Amino acid sequence: MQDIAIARAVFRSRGLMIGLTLTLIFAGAALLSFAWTPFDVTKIDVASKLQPPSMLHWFGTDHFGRDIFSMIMVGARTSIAVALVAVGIGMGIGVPLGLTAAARRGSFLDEFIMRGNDLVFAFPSLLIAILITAIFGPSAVNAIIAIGIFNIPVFARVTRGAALSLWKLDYILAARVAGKGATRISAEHILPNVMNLLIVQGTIQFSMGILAEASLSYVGLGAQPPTPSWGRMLAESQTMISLAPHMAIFPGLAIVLTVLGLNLAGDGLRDLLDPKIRKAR
Amino acid sequence: MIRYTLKRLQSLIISLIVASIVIFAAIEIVPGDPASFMLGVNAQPDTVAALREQLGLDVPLYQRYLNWIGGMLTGDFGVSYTYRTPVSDIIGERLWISLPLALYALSLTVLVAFPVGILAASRRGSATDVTVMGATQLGVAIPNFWFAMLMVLVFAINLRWFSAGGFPGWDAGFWVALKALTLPAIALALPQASILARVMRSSLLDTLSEDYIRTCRAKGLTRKQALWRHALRNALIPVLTIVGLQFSFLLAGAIIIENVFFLPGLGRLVFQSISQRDLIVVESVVMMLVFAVIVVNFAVDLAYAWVDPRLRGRQ
Amino acid sequence: AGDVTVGLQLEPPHLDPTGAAAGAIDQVLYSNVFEGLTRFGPDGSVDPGLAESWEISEDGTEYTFHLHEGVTFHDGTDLTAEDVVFTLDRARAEESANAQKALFEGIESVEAVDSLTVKVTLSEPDGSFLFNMAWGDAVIVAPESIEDIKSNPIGTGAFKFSDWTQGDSIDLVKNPDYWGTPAALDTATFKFISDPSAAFAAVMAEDVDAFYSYPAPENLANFEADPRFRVLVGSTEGETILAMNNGAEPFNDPKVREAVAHAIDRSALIDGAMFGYGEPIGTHFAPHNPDYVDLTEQSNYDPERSKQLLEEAGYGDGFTTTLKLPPPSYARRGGEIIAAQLREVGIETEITNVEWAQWLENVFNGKDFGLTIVSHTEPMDIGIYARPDYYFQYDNPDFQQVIETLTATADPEGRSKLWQQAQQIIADDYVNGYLFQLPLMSVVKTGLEGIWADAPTQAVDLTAVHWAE
Amino acid sequence: MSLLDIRNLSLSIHGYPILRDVSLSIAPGEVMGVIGESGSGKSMTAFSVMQLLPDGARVSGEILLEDRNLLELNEPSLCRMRGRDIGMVFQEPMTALNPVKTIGDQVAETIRIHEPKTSRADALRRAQDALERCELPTDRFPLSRYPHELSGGQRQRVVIAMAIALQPKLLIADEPTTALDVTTQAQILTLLRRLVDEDGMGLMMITHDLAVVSDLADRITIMLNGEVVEAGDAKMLYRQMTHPYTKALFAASAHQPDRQEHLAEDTLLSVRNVVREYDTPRSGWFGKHGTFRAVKGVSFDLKRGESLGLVGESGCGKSTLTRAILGLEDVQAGEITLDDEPVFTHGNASRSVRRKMQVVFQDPYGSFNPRHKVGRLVTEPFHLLDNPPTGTARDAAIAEALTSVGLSPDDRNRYIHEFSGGQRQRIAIARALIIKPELIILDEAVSALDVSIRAQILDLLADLSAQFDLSYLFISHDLSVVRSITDRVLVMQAGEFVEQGETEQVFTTPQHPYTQKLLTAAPVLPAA
Ligand SMILES: Nc1ncnc2c1ncn2[C@@H]1O[C@H](COP(=O)(O)OP(=O)(O)OP(=O)(O)O)[C@@H](O)[C@H]1O
Ligand SMILES: Nc1ncnc2c1ncn2[C@@H]1O[C@H](COP(=O)(O)OP(=O)(O)OP(=O)(O)O)[C@@H](O)[C@H]1O
Ligand SMILES: [Mg+2]
Ligand SMILES: [Mg+2]
Repeated sequence: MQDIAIARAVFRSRGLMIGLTLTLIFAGAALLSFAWTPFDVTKIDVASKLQPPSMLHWFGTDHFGRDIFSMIMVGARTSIAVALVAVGIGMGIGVPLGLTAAARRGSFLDEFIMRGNDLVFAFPSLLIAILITAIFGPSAVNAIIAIGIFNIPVFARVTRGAALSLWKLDYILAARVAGKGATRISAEHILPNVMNLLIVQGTIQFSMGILAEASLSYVGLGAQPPTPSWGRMLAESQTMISLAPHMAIFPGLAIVLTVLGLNLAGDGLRDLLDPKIRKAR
Repeated sequence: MIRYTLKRLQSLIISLIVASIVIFAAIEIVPGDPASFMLGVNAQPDTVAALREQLGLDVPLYQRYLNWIGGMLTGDFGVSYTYRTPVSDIIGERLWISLPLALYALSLTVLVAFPVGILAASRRGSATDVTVMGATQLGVAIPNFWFAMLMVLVFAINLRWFSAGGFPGWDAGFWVALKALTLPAIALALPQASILARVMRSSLLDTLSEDYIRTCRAKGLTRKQALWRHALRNALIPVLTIVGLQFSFLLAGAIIIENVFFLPGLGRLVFQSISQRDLIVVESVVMMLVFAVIVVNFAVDLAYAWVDPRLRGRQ
Repeated sequence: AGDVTVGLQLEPPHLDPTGAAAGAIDQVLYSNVFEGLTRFGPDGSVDPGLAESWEISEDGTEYTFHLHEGVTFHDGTDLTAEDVVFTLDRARAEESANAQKALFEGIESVEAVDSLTVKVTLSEPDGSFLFNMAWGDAVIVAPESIEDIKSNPIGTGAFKFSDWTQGDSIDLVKNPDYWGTPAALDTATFKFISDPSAAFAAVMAEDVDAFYSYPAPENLANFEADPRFRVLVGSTEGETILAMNNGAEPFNDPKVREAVAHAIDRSALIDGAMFGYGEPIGTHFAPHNPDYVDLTEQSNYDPERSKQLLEEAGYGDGFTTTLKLPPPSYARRGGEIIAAQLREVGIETEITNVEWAQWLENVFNGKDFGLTIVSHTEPMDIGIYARPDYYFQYDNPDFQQVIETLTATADPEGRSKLWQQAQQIIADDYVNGYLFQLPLMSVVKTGLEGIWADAPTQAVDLTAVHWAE
Repeated sequence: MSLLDIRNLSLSIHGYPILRDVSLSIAPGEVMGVIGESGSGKSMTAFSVMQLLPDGARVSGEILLEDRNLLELNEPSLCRMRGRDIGMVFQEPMTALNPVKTIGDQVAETIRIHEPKTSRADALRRAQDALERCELPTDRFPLSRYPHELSGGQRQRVVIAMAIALQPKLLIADEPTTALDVTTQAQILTLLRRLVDEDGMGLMMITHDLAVVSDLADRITIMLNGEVVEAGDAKMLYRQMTHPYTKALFAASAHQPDRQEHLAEDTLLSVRNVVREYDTPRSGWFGKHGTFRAVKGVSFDLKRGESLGLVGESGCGKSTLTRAILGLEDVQAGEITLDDEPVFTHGNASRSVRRKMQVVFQDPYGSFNPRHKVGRLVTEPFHLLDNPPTGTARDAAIAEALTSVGLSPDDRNRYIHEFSGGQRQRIAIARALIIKPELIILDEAVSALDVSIRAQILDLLADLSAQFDLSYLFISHDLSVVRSITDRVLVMQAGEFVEQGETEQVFTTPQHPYTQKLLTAAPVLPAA
């Protein structure tokens, strides 16, 4: 019953539909690229460089004659992997921190966690990402760590905020009367009820992770060649923008559409999952 | 109010101290001996020793930290290892580009976002609202460096309205300098304005659904009057937080845009210094940017109190 | 009449050409602001400069220079023989910071004969003394302006220094009191743009009227097709090589090195990385040099042979190595292409993009690399192969012997033979992969005449630059 | 001639009918009480008059204010009418004022909106008059106060001052006292009555509590499901109710559950000199925090089988004491024992004691985790058992608990949002019953319910107490409820007990002035 209602709401919300479709397209392309791409993305064929889009090369070729469509497919893999793991790090560490802070609200630990969060927020994220990759060398792994670190306080804060309002509810009191401890309550009652919010936030952080990965790759600090990545494709296209505009346009569009898709999906999910908004309709 | 300010000030100072310790640790302790790190593995021992002395590495750790902090408090940031000039001079010079750029971009952001957000909120659900919000979704999704590239292609290369990059200096005249910052500021402002417009809209919608708006309407205020006289000021509270975050982002986050437009600003300075392993500069710039963020947050906190009287009274 | 803005990749650290090695200083100031007793012409010839004539003593150790009359420094003071004495004494002094002190080593004494005549005495004859005096490091400076020459350079040239916006540009203005043919331009601005895409945008937007040593070859076709621009392609001294770590497995095996050499398709590389600009080389020597031997056939593209060699060397299944790439696009792009070509014969590479500082630290000093790509821009530098501790660690006593003999040999014919012999040895040993000679590419606006195409020295001489009517 | 005349008003929102053929009229100087259960359309009627309906609302019929049909006015005319001709007061005083503007400005705004030529000073002076009429003297409540510096009752006065500043012909008050304490409620009601008398306004007084309007209203309209079911003169209506719903409403309001008296002498719960303090927030990182004493050394005994009431105004410490008894928080001094066993020892609550106690909370919506099914919700207290029943034993326990509160065993597979407020409260009781406790603490357990549902729950409680030999600690601010269900009562004020004794005795002959004040303030239904 409820599931059908939700499914209906999903279909009714145009933004969510568009968002999910775009996200699925790119996720699908990324998965498909493991098995098949129209061309081998590492194969260099200088003779057919800088070809405009054609029936053979749908998005044209780059300055090494590689097929841009294939590179975008494999690039999706890189972007999604980096952003996904970074979100995973943020959630994996941030959510427990937020739950703990909320469970021991007002305590020294809470204060400590929240001040620590503020502190991380005070550091300019892109700069620190550049610093990390500069000290430890540019690579996808370091990009993940750099992006992941800044996801931690975001999730900690969202979790704590939502958990705090849950802790005020009577059913938490009822669970305490039933003799359940803070950890058990956090796992059994708080976490499932903040999950909606975390999914929404996760989607948004995911899209921001994709942008961050693109930025880092653009300055050469992300995934290293020959692994294709959208940001580096843009960097490489820059001097050829008037020679072969397709080199700049397609990877750029890939980023825009993926981020757009995720954001639309995130917003749509929020509208769908947030009871306050749902009630107001 | 004074009490509130003092309390904020106290946490400002603590944040600064902790931040400085973290930065000091990350840059001076983590990579091992900074001097050998900066000079590379094959450096002559006497060169390393000389640099160690120049960097004041021959004293205990805490002493070094105190020296560093003390120096910064008196405006002495040390001497750059590559440029051999005082770091404060370099930063001062770069700041004259980064700061105006950040302020310019922030002004554009606010000037665009506020009207757009207010328009969308006051016509919630209308075609205008849907269009504007769709456009902001797009704005958020566009990587600013890509947008910058496209703008250079159109406005500098094809139309030749603007120069493609570089900064002639403020000596060249205010308008000339401002013109050189225009494309970068727009590139920076686009995603930020989109974000801010969305925040503005949703914050206004939240306040518009508050009970006191209903009270106002019952008093005989029109929808518009209620929005302008009552909702707007209350809606500003979350908006201010975002504006504060955005300013710090714009100050530090212009790294990539500075690269695209070839602006000799702070971001590029850090980028260069990192690749040249000029740790003294990196350390000082990072500290300065963090300082800026913390001070801006402080200012935002004070602005809260200005907007929201509930905070003034609280002890 | 007119103004010109010239784009350059690198910004000078300061403005004293006699005080640092940085080529960027000479690019901006040589011949424009500062002049020497002699000067280079666009083809590399040595012409009279501040000295309108000179006599050389019979034994070739005494040079008497006659200075032009009425030459003034930009601060209004006259150029006298005393200034020349000061300049040369300062350059060869013990505590001199001159980057090319070797140029002055042969000078025994310098004296002013009268206010416009200077006599230089050498310890022994030196056929290249006039050549040496044409270098940017030998320009004449005045004692009264030496104090802040680094920020306010005062010379005798056709242009006066006017302003430096650090991080952006340097402005020169025409010197109305110039002693020689006055500059055709009223002002000249050097704009520093290191990023290739920014350079492209600046040229296309006509922010600059010329870009000297343009960093992105892919745009040249664009510019050539555009009637607004002209492209000048000249020669440099840069041999671009795929350096191999001869001191470590597996590149200590000549068979492996030979295999690598045959795996590289130079024409695809030049086409892909340099968009067709650049002359293939088969050894470490500039092709425009008369002593150059074309050995490219010896390391022709032959992947089958390459695989066979690997088989023989015991690497039938291939191997994995590192490929470290410094920032210039010839290295970054060339690296990707070479990685793909090596993969064809079974050699896997892990590409690491490094900054120059890291390259110097890890590769050049630390010798921690398998492969790297770099352009050796010093003229006639094949001698580096005689240094076993040099980063690619080639250690061949025969070769070292050849270089030793070369230093001791004076007669041109004998030297020529030895140069050729040296080229052959390193080609036979496949020390490195020899890729191509780096070209000098400049873009100028149509109608702007007089920019040099080749680079006999690091200079953007604007004295003859003018706008066509 | 009537001031307001609503004729055949029908309203639908997004096609969903809300009001059907509502007709009512108010004469000048008359107080019209509009009564009905939650969701019956009272507020929508009021908003229809103000023409402040939500998006998607469609109205038909006529709303005549004097002679003008409000439904035919355009928006600018409506704006001129709102605030000048009709004033309105809302239920929730805490959020009805703009937090960032002073009360003076907010009251003056009513004046300046409608009389734009008035100078600010003039408007403020008139605002001051309005506030003084609403018993907010300027010397104690200067115009420069912000809303957060006032209590709920004071804020409600500001809202009223705003509404009457221009002496409108009609005032609509939508549950203006529901969120307030009984004593404050009484004051606000008196104030409203006085203003009506002074200005000759019409007042439309909306409430769900019959008793509230009993002294105030001249006429009464009773609504059910968007329809008017009965209307008429107040006194007449109380005497001769015609519609069955009205009768049911009256019966439920005055409902007395059937209870047998238990006269055990054995003490179950004993509270001795309990003190509970809270830390007030520190000022800054190093600042000292103060302490706030919420419960100031209270003592009482609860006998086995007894139903003990605890009354007091909001914030007097009732819930705090409850949490201490439940062993959820330690106390700073004193001792709490159940069956002679302390509930809290060495920083830990005793499981064996907790097994004998359960609780039912006020909010039927916030008491359950929305993600769990009823079966899982009601078995949560099994966590206290060392060997909780599993399999069929567990199923049987669930079935028994659900049946005993009047639900079906099959309901265990449903989610909580599928139940009404009253049903949810039954589930909460089932959850309390499932481990067969001896004491159930009911913290405002019926306060959020409509009267008819409340009556059912009270009956259920009386029933269960007899059936399972339960003791209750019944906490409420509603005196009539406490009176109907308890044997003994404790009266609490600011963390202390000011009076305790047999319920009837306390209610008929209160000793302490505070108790007396509470009792006089509490609205009572006239005997039918
Ligand atoms: N904005 C709205 N959109 C749609 N339906 C609404 C809206 N507001 C109220 N309703 C519905 O209108 C009906 C009447 O609501 P109304 O607020 O008038 O009830 P009420 O009698 O005032 O109840 P209460 O005592 O709880 O305030 C309810 O069924 C409610 O769900
Ligand atoms: N966690 C807490 N920290 C600080 N003070 C608190 C806390 N909980 C309650 N108080 C204060 O203790 C006093 C008593 O609160 P309590 O909730 O027990 O009142 P109550 O009688 O239950 O009121 P209500 O009828 O509104 O539920 C109040 O003044 C309240 O502000
Ligand atoms: Mg209502
Ligand atoms: Mg309570």
